[in-house]
Amino acid sequence: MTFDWSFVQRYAPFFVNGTLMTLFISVFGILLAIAVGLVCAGVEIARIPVARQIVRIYIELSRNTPLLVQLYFLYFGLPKLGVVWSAETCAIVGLGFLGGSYMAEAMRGGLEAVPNVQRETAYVLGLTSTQTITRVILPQAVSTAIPGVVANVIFLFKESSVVSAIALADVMYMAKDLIGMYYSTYESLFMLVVAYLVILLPISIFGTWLERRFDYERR
Amino acid sequence: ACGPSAGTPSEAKSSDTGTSSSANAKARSLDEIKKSGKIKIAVFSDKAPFGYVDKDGKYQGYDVYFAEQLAKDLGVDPEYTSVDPAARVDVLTSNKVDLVLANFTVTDERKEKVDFAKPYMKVALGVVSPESAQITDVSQLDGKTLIIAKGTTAETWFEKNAPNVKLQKYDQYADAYNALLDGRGDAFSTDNTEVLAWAKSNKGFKVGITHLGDDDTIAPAVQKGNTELLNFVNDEIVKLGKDNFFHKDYQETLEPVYGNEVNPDDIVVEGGAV
Amino acid sequence: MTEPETTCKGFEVNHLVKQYANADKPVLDDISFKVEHGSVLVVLGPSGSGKSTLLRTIAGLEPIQGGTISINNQVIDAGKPGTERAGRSDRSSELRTRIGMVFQSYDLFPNKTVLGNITMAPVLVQKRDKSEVEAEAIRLLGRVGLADRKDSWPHELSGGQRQRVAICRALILHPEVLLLDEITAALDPEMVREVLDVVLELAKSGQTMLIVTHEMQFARAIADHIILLDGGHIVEESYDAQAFFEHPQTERAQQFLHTFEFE
Amino acid sequence: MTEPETTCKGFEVNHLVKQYANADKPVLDDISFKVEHGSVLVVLGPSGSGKSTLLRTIAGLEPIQGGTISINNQVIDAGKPGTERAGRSDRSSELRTRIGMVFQSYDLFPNKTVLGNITMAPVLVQKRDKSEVEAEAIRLLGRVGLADRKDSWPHELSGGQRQRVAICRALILHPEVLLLDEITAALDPEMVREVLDVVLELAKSGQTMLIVTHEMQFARAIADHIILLDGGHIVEESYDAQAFFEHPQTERAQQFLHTFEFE
Amino acid sequence: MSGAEILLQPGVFPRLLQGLWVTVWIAGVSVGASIPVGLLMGWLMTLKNPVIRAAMRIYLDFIRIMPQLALLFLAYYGFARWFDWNLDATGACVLVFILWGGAELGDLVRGALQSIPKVQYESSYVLGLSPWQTFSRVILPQAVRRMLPASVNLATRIVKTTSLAVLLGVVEVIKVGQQIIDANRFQFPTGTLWIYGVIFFMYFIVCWPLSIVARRLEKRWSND
Ligand SMILES: Nc1ncnc2c1ncn2[C@@H]1O[C@H](COP(=O)(O)OP(=O)(O)OP(=O)(O)O)[C@@H](O)[C@H]1O
Ligand SMILES: Nc1ncnc2c1ncn2[C@@H]1O[C@H](COP(=O)(O)OP(=O)(O)OP(=O)(O)O)[C@@H](O)[C@H]1O
Ligand SMILES: [Mg+2]
Ligand SMILES: [Mg+2]
Repeated sequence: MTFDWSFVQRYAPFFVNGTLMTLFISVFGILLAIAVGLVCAGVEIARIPVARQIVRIYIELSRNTPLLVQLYFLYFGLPKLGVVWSAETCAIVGLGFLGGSYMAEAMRGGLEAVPNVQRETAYVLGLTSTQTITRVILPQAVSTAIPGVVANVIFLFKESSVVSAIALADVMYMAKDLIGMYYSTYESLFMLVVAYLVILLPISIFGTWLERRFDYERR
Repeated sequence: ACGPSAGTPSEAKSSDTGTSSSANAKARSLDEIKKSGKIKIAVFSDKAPFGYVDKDGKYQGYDVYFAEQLAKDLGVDPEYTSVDPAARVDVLTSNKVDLVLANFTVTDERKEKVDFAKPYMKVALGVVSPESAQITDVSQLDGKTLIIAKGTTAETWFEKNAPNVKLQKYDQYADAYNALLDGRGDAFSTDNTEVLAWAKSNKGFKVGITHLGDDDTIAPAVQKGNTELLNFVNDEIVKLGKDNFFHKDYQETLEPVYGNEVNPDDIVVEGGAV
Repeated sequence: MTEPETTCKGFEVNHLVKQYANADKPVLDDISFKVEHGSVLVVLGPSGSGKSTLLRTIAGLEPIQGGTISINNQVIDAGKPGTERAGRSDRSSELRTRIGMVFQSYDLFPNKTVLGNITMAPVLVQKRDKSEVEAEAIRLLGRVGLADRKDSWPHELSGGQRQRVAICRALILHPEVLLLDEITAALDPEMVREVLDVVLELAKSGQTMLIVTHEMQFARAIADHIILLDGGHIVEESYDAQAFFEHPQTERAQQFLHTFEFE
Repeated sequence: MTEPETTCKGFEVNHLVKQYANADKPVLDDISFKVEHGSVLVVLGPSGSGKSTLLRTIAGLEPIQGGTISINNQVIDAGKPGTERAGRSDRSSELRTRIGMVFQSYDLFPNKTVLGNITMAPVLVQKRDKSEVEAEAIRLLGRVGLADRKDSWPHELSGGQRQRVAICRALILHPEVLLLDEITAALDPEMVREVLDVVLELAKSGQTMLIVTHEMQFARAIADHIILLDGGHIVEESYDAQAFFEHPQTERAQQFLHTFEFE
Repeated sequence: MSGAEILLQPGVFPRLLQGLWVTVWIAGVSVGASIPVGLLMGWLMTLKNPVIRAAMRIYLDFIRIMPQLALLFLAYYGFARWFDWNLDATGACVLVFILWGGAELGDLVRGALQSIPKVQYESSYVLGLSPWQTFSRVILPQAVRRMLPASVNLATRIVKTTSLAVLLGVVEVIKVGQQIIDANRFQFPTGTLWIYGVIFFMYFIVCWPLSIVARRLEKRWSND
C-alpha cells in the first residue's frame, strides 16, 4: 500500500475545518476552565466556609472522572432530565468542568507559594491590603502558577480530541470519518498528526516563552 | 496471557495480547483456525436485531445466529469481537479477526480492501424520522441535519448524492439512536431493515423513506486473498441455503421485531443467490 | 504637642503581654523597656525566648493581649485580652511607615528591581514624588555600597547585598525606629561583615534601632542598651555593654554568654 | 612496613595541585603540610580560598593534578596533569573508609533511621557483624548525647542532632583522619555549641582531624596547628593557636582575623 | 417510568462491574509495565550522551504533544499495517499507555534522580560504598519517595484515559454501558442518564482513592 498524496491534497481542507473546530472548542473551554479555576482558587484561599466544601467536592469529582464520560453524561444523559445542550455547549462546559479543577490547583499552588514574609514586609512598609495583593502577591503568584497553567492548557487542547464522540467535527472526527469512508488509514492519520502538531507546537513554544517572561529569576 | 472480558461469557478477547506480534498481518489458514479451536468473528454489539448483546450479556441477532452455525460446522468455537461500523475494514486488513459478520454491505470501495463471500441478506437505505416531522423524500432533508453512523453505506451515499444535507456522525449506533431520541437531528439513516426494526419499537418515529439507493447485498467478509476461508464460507452459504437456513434465522431473530410488516423474502437471501 | 521634656522621646513598651493561640502561657509576659531616641537596643536570649515575637508585636504583625507600645508617647497599640487569634494590628499605613523592619530571610520583592523595591512604599504610601524618591534611593544605595546595582533583580544579588537593599527599603520611609531580626543569620561570614558595617554606620548616624543578633562581638560593639530575654521575661537589662559582657549580673546571663565561649 | 621512626606517622599532603576544569589557574597550588597522628589542624581562609576544595581532594572527591596525599607514609592519591575533568578518585572502598568526612549540609540518608545511617557502611563495606556494629553505634550515640534517638528518622532531628549523627556515622569506621567542613555553618547558635562540644571531646580523645570553621573562638580552642589559605597558597602556618590569633605574622592574616572583630 | 429502575435489572450491575474490570485490567497492566519502562527511560534521560538525549527529548515531546486518542489510532490502525504488527484493540491500548506512561514516568524518574543532592553521592563515596551500593541503597530509595506521589497521580490519569479504549471497540465499562442502554432502550428510554451516571461514579471510585493516597504521600514526605 502506498501513500496517496492526492488524497491528502483533496481532504486537507477537511482538516483545516477540523482544526478550526478543535480551536473553537478548546479556546472557549480553556477560558471557561480558567474562570472556574480562578473562582475556586479564590474560594479556597479565602477559606469561605460552605463554598469551600463545595469546591473540594467539585475538584475531586472533576479530577477523578474521564472527560469522555463527563461528555456522554452531559450530551446523552442530561436530555433525559429535559436539559438539551448543543454539542458545542456540552464540549465547552465539559472542558471547563474538567479543566477548572486543574486550573484551580495550579493557581492555588501559585498563591500559596508566596512566602508569608512577603505579606509581612508589605504590611510593615505600610501598603494597603489591595496594594499588597495587586503589587506583591499576584505578580509572584502568577509567576509560579504559569508553568502549571500552561501545562493544563496543552492538556486541555489534547483532551478536546474526545469531543468527536459527541459528533463535533474536530480533527479527530475528520480522521475517523475518512478512515471509515475511504479506508485511507495512513493518509488520515498523517493529517491528524500534522494537525495536532500545527496546533500544539506553537502553543507549547509560546508557553515556554511565557514561563520565561514571568520567571523573575531568569529573565 | 488473555485480556479480561466483559459483557459476555461467550466472548473472549483475542488470544494474542497486545505485545505479542505475529510475523505479519497475514490471515490465518483454515487449519490454523481449526487448530486454535476458535474462529474470530467481528460482529456488532449494539445493533439489535442483527448483532447485539442481550440482557444476559450474550451476543444475539441475525448475524450472530449465522456465525454460530458457521463455527459449529467448522468444528470450532466462535470468538466475537465487538466492532464499530467504521472499523470493519481495518479489523480484517490488520488481521484482528478472521471474519466480519457485521451487517457488512457489499460496495465497490470495500471490495478493493476485503473479499466478500456470497450474500446472505439484501438491503437498501431507509430514513427514520419523528412522526411529527416526517421525512418522506431526500429533498426534504436539504439544509436539515441527518444523523448517521460513521462508516456505514448511508454515510457514503449521502456524502456522494446529497451534498446539502448536514450530516451528524456518530461512532456508535447506540449514540446515533440516542441523538435521534433527544432531537439532535431531523432524521437518521442506515440500512432500511435496521430503521424499520427500530421504528417499530420506538413510538413516535416512523420510517418515511423505506427504499433509497440501490438494492445492496450484505455478505460475510474475509481478508483479501484468504480464499481458503472464503471458499469455506461460500460452500456453507450454498449448503445452508438448501435447508432454508436463513429463513429460520429470520424467524428466530428478526420476526419477533418486524412482525408481519415485512416480507422475509425482501430481506433474506438463500444460497447466495439474489 | 506640649509634652513635658521629662517624658520619653523615643520608643517605649509597657507591660507588654503576648500569647499565641493554643499556647498555655504567654511568650512575652509583662515586658517593659524604653529606647531613647537615637540609641540602639540589642535584644539577646536563647532560641525560642521570644525575641522575634517581641519585634513582630512592635511592628504590628502580631496582636497583643496586654500592655502598650508607644512612639514619642503616642500609643500605637494597646493590648486586648482574647485577641490570640486576631490578625495583624489594624494600624494606619502612616503609623506602620514609622516603624521599619528587616527580616532574617531575604525578603525583597522578586518581581521588582532593586530600585523598584526601595521606591514602591514611599511613592504608594507616602505619596512622595517619584523622581525625588528615586534620587534618595540612589543616595541610600550609595551609602550601603550598592550605587551601581539599582537596576539589578533581587536574584542577581548575594545574600549580603539583598539585606543591604532591604535596609535601604526600610530607611527611605524615615522610620523613627528600625527593627532588625537576625538579619545576618543566613549569611556567609564575609557578608555578615559587610551588612553589620552598614548597621554600625547607621547607629553612628543616630538611627534608633532594636536589634536581635547572635553576633556577640557585634552586639557588644553597637549596643547602648541590652536586654536579655528568657522564659517570657527580661532577666537582665544593662546600659553598659562592656559591663554586661564581662560581668553579667545574673546566673542566667552568665550561662547564656558562656555558650559563645570555648575553654 | 618497617619505616624508620623519624618519618611522619599521621597524615601528609605534598605539593598538592588542584585545578577545576575551565579555570585558568589552580585553586590549590603547591600545598604541603603534615598532620601528626592525634593532632588537630584548623584550616582558615576567606570564602573561595579553597578550604572546601582541599578537604574534598583529601577525601578523594576531586581528582588532583599534582603532588601526593598520604596516610602513614602510604601514598593514597598522586596527581596526574590533565585530569581536570576526571571523576572522583578510584580509591578502593577500604582506603576510603580510612578517611571520614562530615559536610556542612545535613547529609544523612533520609531513607534510613539514625541507626541505619550509622551501621550501613561498616556492615556493607567492612563486612562487620551487624549486632557488634549496632552495639558500637549505640555507644557512639551515647557519647554525642543521642542514645535515645537511635530509631528516629533524620527529618525528626534538629540540625545539630543531625550533624552529631553524621559524626558518629564517620567515626564508626575508625577513620585515621576525620575531615570536618564548616559543619556548624547552617546551625542556630545553641546547636553550634552542642556540635562543637562533641568535636572538642573528640580532639581530647586523640582523633586526628582537619577542620574548616568560621568560629574563631572554637578554632582557637581546638587547634594544635593552623594554616591560613589564600590565593591558592598557605599564607601563614602556625603550631601555636594563641600566638596566631593574638600576633598574626603576615599582613594577610591580620586582615583576615580583623573581619571577625568589631571596633 | 423511572429510568433508575434500569439499574435494578438483573445482570446490569454485574455486567458493568465486568466492564469496569476490563478498564482496571488495562490500566493495571499498563501501569505495571510502565514502571520498568519508566525506570529505563528515566535512566536514559539522565545520560549525557547527546544522541540519546535528543532521542529521549523527541520521544517525550511527541508523546506529550499528541492526544492519547491520536496515539491510540496510530497504534491500532497504523502499527498493524506499517510493521505488520497485529495488535487487538486491548493490545493497542496497553501499548500506547505503556509508551505514554513510560515517557511520563521516565520524566518523573529523571527529575527525582536529578533532585537528589550531590552530597548524598559524596557521603556514600566517602563511606566506601560501591557505585551499585550507592545507587541501590541510597539514591534509588530516595528517588522513589520523591516521585511516588506524582506517579500515583499519573496512574489515575491512565485509569481515566482508558475510557478512550471504547473508541477502538474495546468492550470496557463504557461499551458495556452502551450495550445495556441499547438493549433496554424500549423499556427504559431514560436509562442513558442512569447508566452514564453510574459509570461516572465507577471511575470516581477507582480514581479517588488513588488521588487520596497521592496527596497523603505528598504531605507525609514533603518534610524530608
Ligand atoms: N506563630 C506562632 N504560633 C505559635 N507559637 C509560636 C509562633 N511563633 C513562635 N511561636 C513560639 O513562640 C516562642 C518564641 O518564638 P520566637 O520566634 O519569638 O523566638 P526567638 O527568640 O526569636 O528564637 P530564635 O532565636 O530561634 O529566632 C517559641 O516557643 C515558638 O515556638
Ligand atoms: N566544582 C567546581 N568547579 C569549578 N570551580 C569550583 C568548583 N567548586 C569550587 N570552585 C571554585 O574554587 C574556588 C574555591 O572554592 P571552595 O569551595 O574550595 O572555597 P572555600 O574556601 O571552601 O569557600 P567557603 O568559605 O565559601 O566555603 C572558588 O573560587 C570556587 O568558585
Ligand atoms: Mg527569631
Ligand atoms: Mg567551603
